[in-house]
Amino acid sequence: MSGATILVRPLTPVPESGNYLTAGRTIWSWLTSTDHKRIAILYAISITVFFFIGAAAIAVIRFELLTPTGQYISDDTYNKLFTLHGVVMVWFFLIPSIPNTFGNFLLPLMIGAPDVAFPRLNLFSWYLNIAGGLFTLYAVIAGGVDTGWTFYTPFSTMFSNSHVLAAAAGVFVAGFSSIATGVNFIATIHMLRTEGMSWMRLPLFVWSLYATSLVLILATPVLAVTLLLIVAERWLGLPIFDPAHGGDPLLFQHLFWFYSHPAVYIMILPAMGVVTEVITCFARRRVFGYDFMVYALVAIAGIGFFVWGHHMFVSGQSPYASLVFSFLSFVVAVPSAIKVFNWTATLYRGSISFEAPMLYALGFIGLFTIGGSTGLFLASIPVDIQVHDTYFVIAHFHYIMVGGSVSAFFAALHYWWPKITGKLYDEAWARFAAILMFFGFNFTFFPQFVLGYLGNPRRYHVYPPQFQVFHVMSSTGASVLAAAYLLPPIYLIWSMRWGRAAGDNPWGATGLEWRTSSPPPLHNFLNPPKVEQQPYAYHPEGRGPVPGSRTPYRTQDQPS
Amino acid sequence: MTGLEATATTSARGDRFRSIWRRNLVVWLALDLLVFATLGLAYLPLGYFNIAIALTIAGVKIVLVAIWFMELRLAKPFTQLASTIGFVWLLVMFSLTFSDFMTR
Amino acid sequence: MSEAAGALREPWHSLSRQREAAAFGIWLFLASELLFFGGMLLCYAVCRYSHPQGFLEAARQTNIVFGTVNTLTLLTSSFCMAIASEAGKSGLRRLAIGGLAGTLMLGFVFLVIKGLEYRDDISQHLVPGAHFALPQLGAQLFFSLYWMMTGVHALHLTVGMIIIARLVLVGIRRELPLTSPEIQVTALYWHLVDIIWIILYPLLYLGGRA
Amino acid sequence: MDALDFFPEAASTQATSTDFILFVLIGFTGIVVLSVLSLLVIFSIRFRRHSAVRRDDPPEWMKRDLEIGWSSAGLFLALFLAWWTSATELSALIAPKNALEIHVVAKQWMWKVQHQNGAREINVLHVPVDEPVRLIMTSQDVIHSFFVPEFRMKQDVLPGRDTRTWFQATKTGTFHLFCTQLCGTEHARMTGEVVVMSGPDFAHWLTSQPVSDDLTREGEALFRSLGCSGCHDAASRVQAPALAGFFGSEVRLANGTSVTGSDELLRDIVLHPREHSVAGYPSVMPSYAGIVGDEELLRISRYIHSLSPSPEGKQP
Repeated sequence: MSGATILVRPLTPVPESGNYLTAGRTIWSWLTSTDHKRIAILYAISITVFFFIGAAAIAVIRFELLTPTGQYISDDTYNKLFTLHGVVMVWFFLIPSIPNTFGNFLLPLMIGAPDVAFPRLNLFSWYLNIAGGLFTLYAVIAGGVDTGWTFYTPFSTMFSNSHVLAAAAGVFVAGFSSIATGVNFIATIHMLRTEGMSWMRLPLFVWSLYATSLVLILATPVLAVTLLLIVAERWLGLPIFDPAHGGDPLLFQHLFWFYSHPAVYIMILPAMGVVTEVITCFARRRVFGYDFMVYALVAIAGIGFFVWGHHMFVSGQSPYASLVFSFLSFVVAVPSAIKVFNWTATLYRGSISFEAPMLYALGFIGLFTIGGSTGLFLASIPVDIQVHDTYFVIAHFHYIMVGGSVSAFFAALHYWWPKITGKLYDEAWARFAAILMFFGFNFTFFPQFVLGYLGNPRRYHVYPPQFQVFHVMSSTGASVLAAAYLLPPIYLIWSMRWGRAAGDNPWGATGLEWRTSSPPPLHNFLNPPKVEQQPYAYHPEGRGPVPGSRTPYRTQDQPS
Repeated sequence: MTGLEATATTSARGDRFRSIWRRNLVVWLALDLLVFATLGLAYLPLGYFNIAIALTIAGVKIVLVAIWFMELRLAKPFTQLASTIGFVWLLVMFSLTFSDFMTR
Repeated sequence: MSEAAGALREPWHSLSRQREAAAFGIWLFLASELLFFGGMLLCYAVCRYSHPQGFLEAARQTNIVFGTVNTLTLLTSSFCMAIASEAGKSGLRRLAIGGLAGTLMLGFVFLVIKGLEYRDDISQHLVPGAHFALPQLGAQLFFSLYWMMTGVHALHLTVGMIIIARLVLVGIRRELPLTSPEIQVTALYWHLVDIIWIILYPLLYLGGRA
Repeated sequence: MDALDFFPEAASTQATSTDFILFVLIGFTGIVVLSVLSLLVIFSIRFRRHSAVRRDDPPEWMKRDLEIGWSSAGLFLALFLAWWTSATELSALIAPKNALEIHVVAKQWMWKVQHQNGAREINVLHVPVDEPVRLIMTSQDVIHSFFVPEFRMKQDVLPGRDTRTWFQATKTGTFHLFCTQLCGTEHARMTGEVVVMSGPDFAHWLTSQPVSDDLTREGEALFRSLGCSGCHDAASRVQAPALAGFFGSEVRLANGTSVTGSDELLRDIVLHPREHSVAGYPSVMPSYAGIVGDEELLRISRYIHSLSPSPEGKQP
């Protein structure tokens, strides 16, 4: 961390009344706060708890998979553990991870607003999320759920003897938390942009939240109603998908994937936004092709709704429908590719430094590129037939969700940590954790591509012995990854007490969030800022960045 | 955009009163008429046209409610856009799902 | 103007902006709600496509009198709501509160009729299960969806009624500024509940009558 | 321990073509991934913070051209791959006419296989090499999935419905059979093997099985014992559709639709006769739902097949 001088003064010198962290010190003041920054912290705490619950489940699973005979835990326990891992990680960690923590914290700051459009709804959505989480945890404590996170009928409605209802209720409730967040974000972006913040001056993280929110409000209700129908069929005995009464289990799959494929974009779009912010800041260059980046985000969110059928190529779906979905799935790869190319091109003629957020962001690009390309294999019907429901799929979506979203989550955490807490963490440890995470991740998941094409089905704890070597590699990598995940909580919490003061703009970034104090005061800005610039004016147009300089050419509120 | 709220004189209030009643009453009568129309048409043996007609009338009713009762005619363009997006996405869901069921 | 100040909330600086945002937000929520019901509508469409005979046979069993009367009731309640919403914006307090009360009452009438209809349905063994009345394949699917769709609709209606009851109460006590966007937002929600019923009516009641 | 396998054996015609697509995809995506990764590394090193290199802006037209260039290149590549893999898939969609038909019934947690001559096996499937085999599969409870990695073949098996797939083995040997759709407690143990034998070996194996009864004969017995023959027999006086030539024929239903005679239709008619009553006949047939199970239906289907005037396909 070079102590570069900040030439520009923040708009709002820290008032003596303190910042959002000191605005109230009781737990009650946190639990009833409608301040978006405090709600972001509430989310950060709850998703961290859920993350470690999900991680504990997978730790047992990876240990069990060291041997091919399934000797340590029972069949049912295994099924319940991977269901727990899936449900918790998808709905209580990944979906709320970046949008509800960093989105909540930064969206009003980045557009120069005092808060989100509906602050009370924002707090309510956190309580809904927690209520959903508690239902789910109840399902776990009461004995677990063994349907997989996909809740396929008729297994979930008529054959499973586990606590499907509680888990479904939990996800149902959490779904409304998602919808509330989506509504709030879109309304905020539409209505609360500060003067001069036109649509094409929005930071790309804000655009990514906009695209994400669209998916949240249009996809999540379908999941909710699908789970409601599952509850109706299982609990009230109302046949809907039951083939004995003429129902069709594939109808359930259509409804489920209508949500769950776009849900992947809920996880990855905000990650793309984060990475854009970080890359441009540490390369000291304007984002390459800003407008294309915007179109690509919106295109991914839109086309992402048309491709769900590629989860159903072997399900008994009409082969003609499969062809349509296969075609659309190839098409959705294009905007993602555009983003990757633009990130890479942003580095060109930059002045790149490699602080921890940048390492995570670069790792993201690499892992997302691999994850995205392997998506093409799944879009192609003949190859998908082989790898569907095998470890190939597991590897693919972990490259997107863990290699992509979680890397970006850590990038965001390190990038905005000084803003959120006002403190600097230890850079050496942070870099070490980033590198460890990258290698641990690849050791864990790359072997699973091979394992998948060899034909090892997912959700198997008993497997043919010739697959063992890959499982051992994967489990070894997973322990490295686990160690890497345990590091940041330690040095970050350490920094809160002993870290150096960060200053308002430690990275020399251009966004409005860096123009207020760290941590920000209660209503973000004492005077609403006026935007004069494109985002990312790290260097004058035509001329490149000044080598070695940490000072942005113009922040967003500085006139040209 | 201005936060000005109308403070009306008594006679202006009476005008408002009457215009609110008159406008909404017309819409309400039209809706009732459509209910009776769709009810009557349901008893004519028209085969597949029965459901088509019924849904078309339902569509007209929805448009009436949305434009007049829900005041979409006065809303900002992006609110009008938001009101249609649900229907557009419903169309996506239906057409792609039926691409499976109709070609099995 | 003091009323307007009472209706203004964080983080807004002007009431008209706040109203716009509230209307926009609720429209987004309504789009979401539409897709929520859309999931069930898709089930209905697919099942009806697979079992056209069973569906028409089943639709014939629903009570068209109750269904039609309820449709008219709900449309009238929407009419009252529209009046209340416009009156609120124009500062016509008595008309606004009257409209809200009318809406509330008609909502209640709807639920009572719905309850009578449910009692009829149950006595005619139209609840899917072992004692279901109709042998046709698909008829049970129809009635599963009938119960779910009308049930969820009634639940939405009840939520709307609770909100309206609160508005009436604070309105009478003059605790609620008439200019508050809450009335418009509630109205939009109520109209959506009406729109859902407009879709359900031909699907559940008008099939198989010819 | 065997040598470490990095790639599954290719033991069917499908396997070869799937592998070819896989290699092409690896080629294309490999080029993209490697160029992105190497550019990341090259740029990171060359444009690191303190290096002395040119940093002025590339001209605007170049940015625009690049952006449009790689967007359209990406789109064309995606369209080409979509077309090409779909074409491959389409050409392999329909099983050859002379395919050997084998019935598979899945249940928690086993695979039951029945050959045409009535030979049954559990969790094992014997097939001849170099001969197309068509699987007609159904499930008695939840969704299962029939997966043979060495054949690059997978198909979900659904309750209340037949799904079918086909393959042509190209190597003799024993291969894995996995259930890949989570089906409950012993999902991971719902495995078996596919034994591919040479033609003569298979014929020998098949005849040496303790065959309880021929599928067709069993079907005929059911046809009589269930009372179907009372109306549907050619000699019967009751007005009911004759069943000879049912499969593949156009059947006009009373509700005005026209459907093709198939196993699915047979199932629908037997279980829910009222909805599928045939045009021109009184709707008097009782439902056999709950009386006739999947395995009985298979046999009845075989019997009705045998009534066809010109028996095609393989009849042992």
